[in-house]
Amino acid sequence: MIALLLTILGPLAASFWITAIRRKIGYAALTGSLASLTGSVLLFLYMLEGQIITVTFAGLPDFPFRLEATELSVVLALVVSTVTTLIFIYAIGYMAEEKGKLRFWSGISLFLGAMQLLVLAGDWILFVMAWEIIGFASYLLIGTWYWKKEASDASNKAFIMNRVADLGLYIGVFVIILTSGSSRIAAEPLQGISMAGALALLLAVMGKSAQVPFQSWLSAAMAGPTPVSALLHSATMVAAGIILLLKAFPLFSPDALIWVGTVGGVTILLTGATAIFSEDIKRMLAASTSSQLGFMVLAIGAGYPAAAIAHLIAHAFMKSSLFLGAGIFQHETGSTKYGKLGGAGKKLTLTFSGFAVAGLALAGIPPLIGFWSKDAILTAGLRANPAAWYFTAALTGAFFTAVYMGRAFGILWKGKVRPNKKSQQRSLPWMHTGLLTLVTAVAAGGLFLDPLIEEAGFIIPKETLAMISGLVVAAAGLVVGWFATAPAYKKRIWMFFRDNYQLAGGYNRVIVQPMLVLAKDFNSFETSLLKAVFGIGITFLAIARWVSKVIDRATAYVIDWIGIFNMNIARMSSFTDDKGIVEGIAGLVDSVQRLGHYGRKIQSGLVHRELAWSVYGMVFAFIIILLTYL
Amino acid sequence: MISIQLILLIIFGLAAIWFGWRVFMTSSMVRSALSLLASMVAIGALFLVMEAEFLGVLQIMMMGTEMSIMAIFMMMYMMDPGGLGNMDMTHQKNVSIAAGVAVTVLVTGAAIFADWGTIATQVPSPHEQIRLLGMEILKRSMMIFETAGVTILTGMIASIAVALSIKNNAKK
Amino acid sequence: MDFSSIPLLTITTFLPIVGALVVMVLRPKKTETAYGIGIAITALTLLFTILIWVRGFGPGLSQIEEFSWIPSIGIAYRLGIDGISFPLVLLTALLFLSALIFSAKIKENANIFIQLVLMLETACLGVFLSLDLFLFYVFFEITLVGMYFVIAKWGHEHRKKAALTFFIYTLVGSLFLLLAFLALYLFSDPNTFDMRQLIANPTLTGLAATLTFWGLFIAFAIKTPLFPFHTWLPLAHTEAPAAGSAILAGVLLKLGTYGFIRFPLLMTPDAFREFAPYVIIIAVFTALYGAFVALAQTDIKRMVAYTSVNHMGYLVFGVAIAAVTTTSSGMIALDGAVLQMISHGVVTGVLFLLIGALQDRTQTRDMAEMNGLLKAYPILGWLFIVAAFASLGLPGLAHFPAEFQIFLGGFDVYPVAVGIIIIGLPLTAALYLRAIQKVFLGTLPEGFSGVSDLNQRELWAIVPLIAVTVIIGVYPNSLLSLIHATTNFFGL
Amino acid sequence: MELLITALIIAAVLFGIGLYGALSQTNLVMIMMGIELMLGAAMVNLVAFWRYLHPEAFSIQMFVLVAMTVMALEGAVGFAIATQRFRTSGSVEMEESAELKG
Amino acid sequence: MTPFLNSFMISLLFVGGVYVVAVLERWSMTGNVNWGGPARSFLLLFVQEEIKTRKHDKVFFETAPILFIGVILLTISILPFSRGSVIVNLGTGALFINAALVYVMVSLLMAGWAVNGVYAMVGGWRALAQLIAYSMPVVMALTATVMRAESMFLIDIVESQQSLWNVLYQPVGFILFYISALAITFLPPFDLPVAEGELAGGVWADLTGARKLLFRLGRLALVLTLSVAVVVLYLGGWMGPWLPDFVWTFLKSLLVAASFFTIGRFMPRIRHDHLLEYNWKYGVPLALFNIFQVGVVLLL
Repeated sequence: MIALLLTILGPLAASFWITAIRRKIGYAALTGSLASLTGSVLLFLYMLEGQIITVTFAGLPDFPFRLEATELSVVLALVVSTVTTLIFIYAIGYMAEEKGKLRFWSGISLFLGAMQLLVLAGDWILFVMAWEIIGFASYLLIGTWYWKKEASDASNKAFIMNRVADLGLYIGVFVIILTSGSSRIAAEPLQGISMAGALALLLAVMGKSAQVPFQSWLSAAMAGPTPVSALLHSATMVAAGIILLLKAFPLFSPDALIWVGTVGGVTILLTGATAIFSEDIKRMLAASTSSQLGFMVLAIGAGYPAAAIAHLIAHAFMKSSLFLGAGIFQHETGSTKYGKLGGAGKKLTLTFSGFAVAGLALAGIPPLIGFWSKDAILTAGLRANPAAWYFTAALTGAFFTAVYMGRAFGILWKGKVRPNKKSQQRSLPWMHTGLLTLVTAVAAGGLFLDPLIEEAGFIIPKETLAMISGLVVAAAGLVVGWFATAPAYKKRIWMFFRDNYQLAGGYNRVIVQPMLVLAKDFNSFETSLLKAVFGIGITFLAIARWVSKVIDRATAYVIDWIGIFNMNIARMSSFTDDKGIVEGIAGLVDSVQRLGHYGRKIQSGLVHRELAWSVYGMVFAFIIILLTYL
Repeated sequence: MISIQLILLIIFGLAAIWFGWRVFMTSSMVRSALSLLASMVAIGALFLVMEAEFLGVLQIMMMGTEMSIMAIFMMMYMMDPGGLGNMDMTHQKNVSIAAGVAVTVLVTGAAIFADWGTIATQVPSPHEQIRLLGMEILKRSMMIFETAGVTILTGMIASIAVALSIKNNAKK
Repeated sequence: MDFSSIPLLTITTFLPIVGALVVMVLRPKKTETAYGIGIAITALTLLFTILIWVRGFGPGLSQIEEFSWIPSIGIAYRLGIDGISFPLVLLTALLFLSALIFSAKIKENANIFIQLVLMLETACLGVFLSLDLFLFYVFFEITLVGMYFVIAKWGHEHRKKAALTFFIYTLVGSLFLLLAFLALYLFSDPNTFDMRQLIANPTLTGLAATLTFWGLFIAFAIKTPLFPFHTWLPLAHTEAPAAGSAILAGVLLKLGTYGFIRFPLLMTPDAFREFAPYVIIIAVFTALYGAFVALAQTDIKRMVAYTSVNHMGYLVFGVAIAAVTTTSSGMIALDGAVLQMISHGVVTGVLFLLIGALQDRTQTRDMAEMNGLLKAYPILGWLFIVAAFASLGLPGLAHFPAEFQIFLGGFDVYPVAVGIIIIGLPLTAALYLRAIQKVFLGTLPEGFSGVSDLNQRELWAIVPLIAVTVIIGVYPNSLLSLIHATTNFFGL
Repeated sequence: MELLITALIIAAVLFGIGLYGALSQTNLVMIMMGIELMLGAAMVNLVAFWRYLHPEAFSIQMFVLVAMTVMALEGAVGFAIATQRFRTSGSVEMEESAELKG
Repeated sequence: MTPFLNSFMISLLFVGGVYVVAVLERWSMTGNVNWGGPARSFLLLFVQEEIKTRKHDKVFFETAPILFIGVILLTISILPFSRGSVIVNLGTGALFINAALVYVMVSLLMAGWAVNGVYAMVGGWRALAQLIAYSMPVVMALTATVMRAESMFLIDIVESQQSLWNVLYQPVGFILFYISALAITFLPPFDLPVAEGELAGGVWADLTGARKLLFRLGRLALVLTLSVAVVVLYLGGWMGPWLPDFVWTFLKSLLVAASFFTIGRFMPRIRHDHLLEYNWKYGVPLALFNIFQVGVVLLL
């Protein structure tokens, strides 16, 4: 219980400390993540003893919130906290001379906390909350440098795209809750969910983990600081989608899984191509993230969540280390464009080696961790049905991966060294610590992968055919990539590939503009509505004018009556036309004056007269009363 | 049957009416004031006859003061020398008489022709009355009576405010 | 005397007006003292509401305080409270406190302003607490008057126009309300103004019920407001002073929605069930319409005003769902709706206060003229961002549990309607992000002479509300337990 | 019965006289006298009703008290006004006071 | 005792009392006790020729003295000398005292106005001024005593002082009532209406013969009445050891009367406007305080 809360609340507390106290922010965040790490480790130990910790507390009336440390979630939590902690260590160095530390650290701690919440959530509502908070945190993080146009744009884009996709999540969760009657995330549910619900969930996944056609926000999100990208791409943001799939996997019906697989496969291919042709190392990595996530989705679609988990973990380490390396390059050269990065690897050998190890792993070279996970996915594809589609997609994807990694190596290594600004010695140690630790994890992780997955309660599928084919395509791809380092592909078609198939602009044209136009129309309708209301007022005013002519020829009482009527109308219409109220008042005043003129005839200020009047009234009333009695 | 009460009623009633009439028949202010006092005392006596002892005594007491004050004000404002001065201070006589007569007739008619249910014969003893009246005032009708009190206070303040001389204010 | 016999409700209701009288009598020379009095009074009121909470109340209408008023036609002074009205009372007390603290900068006839606000508070509390049609109506009207003067006197450039529009619209509304009330009275058997009896056995049937329902509907739709009747809202919200719009959006709109729950849902349930589909259509349209129109605004305050139209759409949707079905999903939706009232009150209140602070600093509400203010006013900016995300329904903040329940309950009954109305979520997200990007993000214009950031007073006014937002977001059960008990009780 | 009616008739006549006075007198103080008479008549009515119809209802007596209050009050305010008029216009003749004329 | 005998001996007591009071008055003026004096002056006035002023108001001229003496006799008739010996035991006795005594002043007013003379009229108005001055404190003081006795029967009021006389129980009330009584009897220092020195006898200036006699007699009776009232209300009525009840009342009353006269001798005249001022500015609040205090003590 303590461990559970520690895992989640540690980072949140750190985030709160940072926003409120604002001192020692980096270290506060680090302690937060360490707390989370220790918590997850504790959970892991508990799990080894075989006890599942559950915390339930009051949420919505019929749906209590619950945190549940199932095997899967514990393993994921462990991975998340490890990777994040390392990234934090790196980030202390990275952010040393960047602006906006406060936002960065608070946001990133919040992010970690939310991620852990998502991983450990035991019921769907809590899951949705964590999911959305992650989105918010990513919005903050991408917008760390909010004064840059592209940063704010990117953050908006990320959030809104996710938001749109989240509708799917909402709908799906509604379906789940209403079909199962409870909001609990059950390991083995009673009955699955309808096709619609499944597709809705799939939509959410596509949004979150940047599957086609939602991948464009991911590359845009590069506007944020590198650690952020590392975090988003490795274990947290995008992984959330996969985690959703994993948690919802038991609910899916086979024909729904086909859709999942399709989405995965398409993503692998398209974004892989994007990665190959991109001219910017970070964009390349972003695209590759999409495609790697495609692998996972494919695996799940193929019905082998184990493979997906394996690849998730592996990818977390690999991709984060890649990003960190890229970050160091960026720091040293001041850019992420291939054009400027040429030969940076020669200068920064240490960084490059780390980068290379991670890259090779991603390409799937044994005995690195990536080899095993990719192999698992290939196996899944092989065993899936229709195997042809799945396997080919996976294989091609693996080839693409190798190609763009190879190309990256080529460019980084072969390009001529150009002198550039001095390197910040102060911050490098931190960065290297983070990077190298991750790289070691990448290197050695292969050994721990199997037991970890088994702890999570799954078995990694293995097949020699898959292994061999995977190895072959990887090697081939690397070779191709190494030599295909021609700086830029200027042909339109390649550009088309590179820029996410114009989908970025496409969104602008397909969705955003129509929405805005619609809004404009609604607004004009609104104004016309107001105008209409005013128009009614004006017509009433006209009537009022006409009536006020009649007044002159009417008797005092009629005058009075119409005057009041007139006045009301004038009131009603006065907010359109102040003249109207003026005239209305004028009419009223006129009539009232006439009435008063009659009134003052009886109004002699003499007391006895007044008394006499009152007496007449009294007598009259008295007679009336008498009559009523008779 | 002619009860002693009836006789007393008639006697005091006639007295009240007579003095009331005198009020407007004398040309002397003090006389009219004091005859009003007499009339009021007669009314108080009527109360006593009708066995509302407390009210009767109270009426007599209060009216004594009030009417004397009225007399002094008459003197102040009308400069009435002892009984001489023979001016007519009335107007719209006919209307007034008509109104008076009409109202009298109407009310009398109502009094005579209305059907008053059973007539109560017994009333509580004076002492008991006072106690019950106190209960009434302090229990059920407290609100109303307090209202009356507040009204008095307001009246005092208001009359002082009205009567204050502007000149004095200006001076101060 | 023991705790239970103190007429807490009456005290709570009339404390503010007493404060107003105090101010009126003392008419302090220094505005500080005046605001001191006002704030102290409102704080005391809040304290009393919390005492009510501490004293606890059953699911049904409890803590009744009743004495005969006009016995001849059965009008009586009846106050009572239940899980639906109590959160609103709490909201009212809190929001008025904040609004008064915030508006402590208004110097011109501060005394009258304070008196008006306090009077308004009494009226609002009275509306939420009164259990008698007549009393309800009286308080309902008083709110109208108070708000009219607040807008007309302390508003912005077109205040007269706005105030008059507001006045006329709501006046028409209350006309319908009166008719409907008379119908309720005449058709009840025995004739009574006692809402408890009217709720206990709704006797209206047939045409009478239909007409009554529509009368109530129009009255509350104008107040809420729903689509065709909403045109007063942007004007009023935009022109009112910051505190005024906070109160207007936070509390006065709730009069309508509260009415929806209290009268049509509980007193003419059959008619409501019959016509619920139409209501749902209107609600869905209102929600989307509000979102779209807000998306097109350039005036930030106006934009927020339209978002409250959107939220009200969700809210009425939830109520209508509750009217349609008697299954548990209806109850879920109703819980959501009631919670939505609270969260919308708090969040929109904060937003309006923040915009007021912003306007005091930049002298404009046009988003085009503001840029990169986050650098100039970090605190204001971040508070605004938090509030905006709360308003667009970010989990962990106030709106999420409410809207989630509404949609969840609705999805069971009208999945298509939910599918449509839910589009409002990304729309609001988009418009808020646009606003934030335009106003706060980006680079500060050159030579920007920044006034100081939020000062102590404004923080005191705003931060508590933000805290409440977060509390409701992370621990909704705090209020939902009350609400749910009541909805259970009424078997909705 | 005859007792009650006698009392009522006395009251009626008194009232009529008071009314006549109030209407016919030109002098503020005299008018007040008329009003006092009318009030007195009203009180007589009240007491008569108490005595002969509802001896148990002491709210009637209470109302007589209130009526006395009103009389005293009327006296006070009336005299105040008279004083003021005397100060301003040197007389309390109502014929001369027509400032209220519309 | 039969009622008749009862009333007879009470009136006897009164006549005797009045006579003694007359002697006291003389003594207070001349300083030497002369038992025959009153009788002589009585006869003198009785045979004196009657002078009527010009254009006097007949009605008032005749009625004023009668009213004067009449109300005093009325007051006497309700004052108890002992538990048994009271002529009319009125349910509203305490109030009635005041009610009747108001008319003393009214009669003075009438008399003053009736004789068509300046001094007399001024005296009358002064009398009225005094009335306005003291009426409030008197009623309030009475109220306090009634509060203690929870009854308006004078007998009950006396009974209520069994434990402690009102003079000690509510000293403030006693002082107020005492002073007011002095003013009611328009004895010096409150004798403005009939001030010999400055107003040549004031109201009585133009009265002669029987009317003067009636007034003088009435004034003497008034003194005695008020002394009895003071005794009954504040000095424990007939309570006292050894002697029979009425004797105690009698003696106490005579002592009070003597105190009236003596005080009058040693104090300067108080102008009526001063009297008004004091009574309204200090008397009324004191009376209120008195009521309050009595109420508190009662509730304790």
